[in-house]
Amino acid sequence: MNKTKFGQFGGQYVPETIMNALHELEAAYRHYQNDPEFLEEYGYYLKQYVGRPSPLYFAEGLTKRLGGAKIYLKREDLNHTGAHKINNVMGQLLLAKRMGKTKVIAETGAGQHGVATATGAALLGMECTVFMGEEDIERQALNVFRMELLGAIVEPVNSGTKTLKDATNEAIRAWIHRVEDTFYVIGSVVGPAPYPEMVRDFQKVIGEEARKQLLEAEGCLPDAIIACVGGGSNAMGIFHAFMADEAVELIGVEGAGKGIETGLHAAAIAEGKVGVLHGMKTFLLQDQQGNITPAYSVSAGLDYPGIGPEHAALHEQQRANYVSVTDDEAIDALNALCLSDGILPALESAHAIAYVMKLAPTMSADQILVVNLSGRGDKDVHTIAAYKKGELQ
Amino acid sequence: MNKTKFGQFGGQYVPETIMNALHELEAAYRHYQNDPEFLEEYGYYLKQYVGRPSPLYFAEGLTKRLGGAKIYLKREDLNHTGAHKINNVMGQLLLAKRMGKTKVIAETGAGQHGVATATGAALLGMECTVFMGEEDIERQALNVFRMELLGAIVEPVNSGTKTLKDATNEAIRAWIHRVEDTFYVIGSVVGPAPYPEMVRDFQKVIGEEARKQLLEAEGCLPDAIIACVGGGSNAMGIFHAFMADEAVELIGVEGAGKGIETGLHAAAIAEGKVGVLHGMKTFLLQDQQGNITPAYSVSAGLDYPGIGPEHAALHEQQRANYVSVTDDEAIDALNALCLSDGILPALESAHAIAYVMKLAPTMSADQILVVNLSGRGDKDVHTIAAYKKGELQ
Amino acid sequence: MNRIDKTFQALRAEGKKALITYVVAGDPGLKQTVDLVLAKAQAGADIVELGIPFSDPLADGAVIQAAAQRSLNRGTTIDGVFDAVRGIRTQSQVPLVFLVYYNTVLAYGREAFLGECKETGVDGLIIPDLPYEEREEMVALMDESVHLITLVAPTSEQRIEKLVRDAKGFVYCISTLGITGGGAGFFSGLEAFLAKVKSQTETPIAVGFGITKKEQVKPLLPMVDGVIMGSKIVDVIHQSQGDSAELDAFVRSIKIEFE
Amino acid sequence: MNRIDKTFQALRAEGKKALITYVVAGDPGLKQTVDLVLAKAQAGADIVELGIPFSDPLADGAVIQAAAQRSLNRGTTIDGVFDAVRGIRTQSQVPLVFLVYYNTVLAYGREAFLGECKETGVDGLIIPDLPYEEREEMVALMDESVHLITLVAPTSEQRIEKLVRDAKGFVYCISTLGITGGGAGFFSGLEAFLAKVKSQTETPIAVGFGITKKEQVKPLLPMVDGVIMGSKIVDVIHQSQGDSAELDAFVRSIKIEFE
Ligand SMILES: Cc1ncc(COP(=O)(O)O)c(C=O)c1O
Ligand SMILES: Cc1ncc(COP(=O)(O)O)c(C=O)c1O
Repeated sequence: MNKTKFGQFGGQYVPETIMNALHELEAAYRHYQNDPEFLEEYGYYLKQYVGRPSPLYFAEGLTKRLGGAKIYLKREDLNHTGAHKINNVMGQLLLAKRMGKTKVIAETGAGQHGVATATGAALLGMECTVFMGEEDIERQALNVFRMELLGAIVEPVNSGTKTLKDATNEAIRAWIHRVEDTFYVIGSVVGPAPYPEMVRDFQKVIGEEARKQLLEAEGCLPDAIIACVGGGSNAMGIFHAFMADEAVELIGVEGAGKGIETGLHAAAIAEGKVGVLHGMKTFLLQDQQGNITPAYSVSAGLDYPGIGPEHAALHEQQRANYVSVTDDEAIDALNALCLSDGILPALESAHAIAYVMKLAPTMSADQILVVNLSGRGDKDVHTIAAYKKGELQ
Repeated sequence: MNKTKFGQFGGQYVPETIMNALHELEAAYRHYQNDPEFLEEYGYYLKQYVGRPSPLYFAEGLTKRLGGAKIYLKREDLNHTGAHKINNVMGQLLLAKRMGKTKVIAETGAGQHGVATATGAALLGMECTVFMGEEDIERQALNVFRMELLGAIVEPVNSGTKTLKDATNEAIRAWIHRVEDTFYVIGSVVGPAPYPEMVRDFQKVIGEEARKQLLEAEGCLPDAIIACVGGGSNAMGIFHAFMADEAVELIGVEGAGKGIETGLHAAAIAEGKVGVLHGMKTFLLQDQQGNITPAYSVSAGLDYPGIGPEHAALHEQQRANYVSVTDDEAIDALNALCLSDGILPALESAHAIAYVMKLAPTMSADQILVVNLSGRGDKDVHTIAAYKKGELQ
Repeated sequence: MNRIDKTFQALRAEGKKALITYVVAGDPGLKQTVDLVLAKAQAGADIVELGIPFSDPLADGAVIQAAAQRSLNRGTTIDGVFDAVRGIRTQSQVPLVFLVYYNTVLAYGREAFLGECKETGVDGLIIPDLPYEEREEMVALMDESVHLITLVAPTSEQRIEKLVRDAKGFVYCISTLGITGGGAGFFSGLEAFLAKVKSQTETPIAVGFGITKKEQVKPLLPMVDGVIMGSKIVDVIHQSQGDSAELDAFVRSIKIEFE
Repeated sequence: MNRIDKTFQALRAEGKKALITYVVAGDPGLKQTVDLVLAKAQAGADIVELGIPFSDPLADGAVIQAAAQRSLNRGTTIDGVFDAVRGIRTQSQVPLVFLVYYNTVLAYGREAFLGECKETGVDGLIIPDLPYEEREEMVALMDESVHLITLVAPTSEQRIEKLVRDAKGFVYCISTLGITGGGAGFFSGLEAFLAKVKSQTETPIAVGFGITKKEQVKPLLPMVDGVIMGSKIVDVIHQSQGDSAELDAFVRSIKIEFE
């Protein structure tokens, strides 16, 4: 038996119909994860296509403005398609290809994972369908059009809350239906095993690069690593390489939406209870009856009512620390980073910046923070504009 | 006296009020262009902030689809802010800073140069005003909002054709007015000397990298280099390093808009006559009376009625070859590249791809084309959508 | 032996097959659910599956999703469903099987949930998102009074033997690649699939997912011990706004196929 | 000695200063332009600047840009402007100076343009985008009949000496940092600037750009040989729809300051 859990979290809580597919995936992943030829191919695309390594940029403007710790930004926003999501997609699609699959499906919230999947599928000549909640389709119209240009079919999902959670349900349903020739490309460290582990492995390049780059730039490790947490893939991607460095604090930032006390948030660790959704056991936002309650965040990539099981375990083991920031704080942080360093972060990533804005000033000038700037904010411009006009308040 | 011309082209045809500022700029540029400290600082930002080197990506999908020459794409679309423009902006702003200027102005068409300038100005703590034609403000609303987020003031220009040409007039007028503390950041290889030469020098890193990368990948030089030409900065940026390699054909692609024969185009070399505009002598679209005629292209970054003077000279010397493609061809090429390689190019860059789609199939599999993919197409999504709906036809 | 076992034993003795029908608890209301279950039993349903509505029913198609959503919108709670079971049990001993997602069980507490099942008279649990690999954490807490029903899918292949080895109550054979409500039609190798399952177990087997027309029923009967009808029944209930008489008539029209 | 030189010589002899006014040829129409120039001359304008409309007048502010655009929209051509000059010359020998952008000259052909100037009786050219460094390509083709007027700006500083060395006709001293129409007010070191220019040349000097009120005129007169009024005149013409009488009145109201 393969290990499918992180402590009590994770597992494979899925319908029997797809169990064989999961086992097949697991076997393929175990085979290729150490296969030099596969890793070389993956590395080739990361370098030549995605544009890796991404810089670890010393944010002089923000550092000066906050007047505390030195702040470094891991620039995943510079990746092809504008976020960290493509790292994982390339890994999964190359695996799918080796498994002989010609069709792929994906769920998407902000649209970034959908765009990344559509992109990789176009590149590798695969048929691609992306499930997306109708509300997200509205919020992220730009990304919908991008996916369509890339030849993907965007399937609107109008069940439930019409956001990422429901798009995921629908993608799983579609996978059940087409399991024989279709590869399901999950966009974060969520879902049934082996996805959480596999997605983390396809994202760990972020932390590996950052660790090396910081050692080169500063000759030491950072005091803390900070990343936003939707499902948790960018966070696991940057945490992983520092896991054994116990002195390095790992901080995940959830979306507190309009404030935890309002109930309108996406803070699964802060407010969730252990449960099962989308094939995994983890912390979930849910009511007394076990029904999943809608997550809310101004950022479409964060409003997911769960969190990857490895994060749940890191939280339980207290290896990582999970905090949350509100919409308002994230928007302020987005503005601040635009003005201090000329970088428009994704709203998701702005959550990590927002927490840095609280933390850095309490630290000394010889301390170092590394932030995962998981994506760029071009996709969010309409949301930000609407927010500023108060339409979302 | 410094050399201000390329053959008969270029010069400093500007009002007396700014002649001293041009001389000052020229002196500063001559001083710093070989200053190791300045170049190191510039190199630092290109690497850590812009994300250079950009990959030279072998476009396997497009190559296969076209079935001729091997096609390599120089991925300027992966730069911070999404186009080559930032290379030049960082150079000029670092120069401005050394000259003690605290305010900058810029003109913009597609908004890419405006965004890049707003970005660099935020990073370096400078006050920034961007002049933009009202029509372009409409077409590139996303970029307008980005500039504003970055703290820049976007000045709508409603004179003349309300596009880049008029924004440039207005920027020059503003510069005349504020010449004493303001640096004018020109966005292409146009304007009075020393701008065309200086902007080329701040873009030549594109070709230098591409040359090295191709030698590494293939052990030889390409048969041709292809780049779109608005003002001509991305083209000069990639041409320059190959100038002495006479076997390498240099091809600039102008926007033929709705077709040269319709008069609605931006093909200054194909259809222009020598004249003077924006401080330079060059090929210009103009009527019998010498009035500048509006350029038209679906791509806001190409509809400029002139062309950089160095291109005019390269054309006259027949060192480079200038061709043009229509809106329709560019949109087709954009679609093709999305589907073949999962890359959404800027509409400007799609013009270069469109010409490749004509040229590559006539070549053999051992020949090589290098295309400057000058920017990404996210900014153009609304334009493309409208075009597809026929609103622009 | 609980009610399920006894039912199959009795049917087998008569050479008959079981009609198993589904209803979403609380749609259109819990009071009607009691009446509808009683009506079904009256009309000939041998076993009744009672779906506990869940916000994210990922094994269900549009019909059942919508029914569950309507039920939740009316405020259906788990305790309310148990109360409905109590109501049914005052008038009928028809075997009752919950279709329940695992998070519902976890939220209620596994022991507490099982305790209530036992106390109110629930005979079986179908937990679509608790596959073989994860079931131990439930099975460990269960005794013979409530069966955890095993699901087997066309894609189970080599897993079938392992899955059905300790199957209790009946084996739920999924007839389509897909979710409830079907539409895709039966899996093309259905016959061989059912034969294979049958050959591996003594436990009765029932087939379901995507059976919407009575014409589909008869050809299946020789291969199985029972046939499950879900979405179609939910739809009939919804269209008739929970009218017991209409449901009665529909179930009878199906039941004829079993004679 | 052409008309400009003679005019300044005559004024100097009387201890007087020149009033130089601007008009955009073809706004509201070329026929009116002839009348307006004649009216100005009658009302006391010593020299008249005639602007040839250009699509991209980058040294001009909003008022003159708009006038040029109106004129172009009416179809004004370069030949049309020369015809207007011919019309003026049948009735007046007022010195005429073209304000023309360099591309207009290039499009017409430099020799041809100069030939027409000479033939129709244009006395000077102000080419705002042809600075000292580029003027050789024009100067080489010119003789004494038409002067290429030198512009000097507050920012010219050390360049002044070089610029004015061979100045012909008059030196055009720009009074503001900015474009025509002003609004920014005079450059703060204007007095010193004008004194410096004056000290470097024998050629008459005139000051312009942003002179819009008659109150501004008198204080300037002691420092210069002439005062240029541009946008304000263009505006008066536009507001009165090209009425010669209104222009006459306005020019007279300014001219009083020169007495
Ligand atoms: C830029 C960006 N950052 C973060 C996230 C959140 O996902 P994760 O927590 O898996 O990194 C998303 C999701 O769409 C995203 O687009
Ligand atoms: C992506 C891109 N490519 C090309 C251009 C055209 O400019 P140039 O010819 O100076 O490269 C622009 C101008 O905005 C641009 O944004």
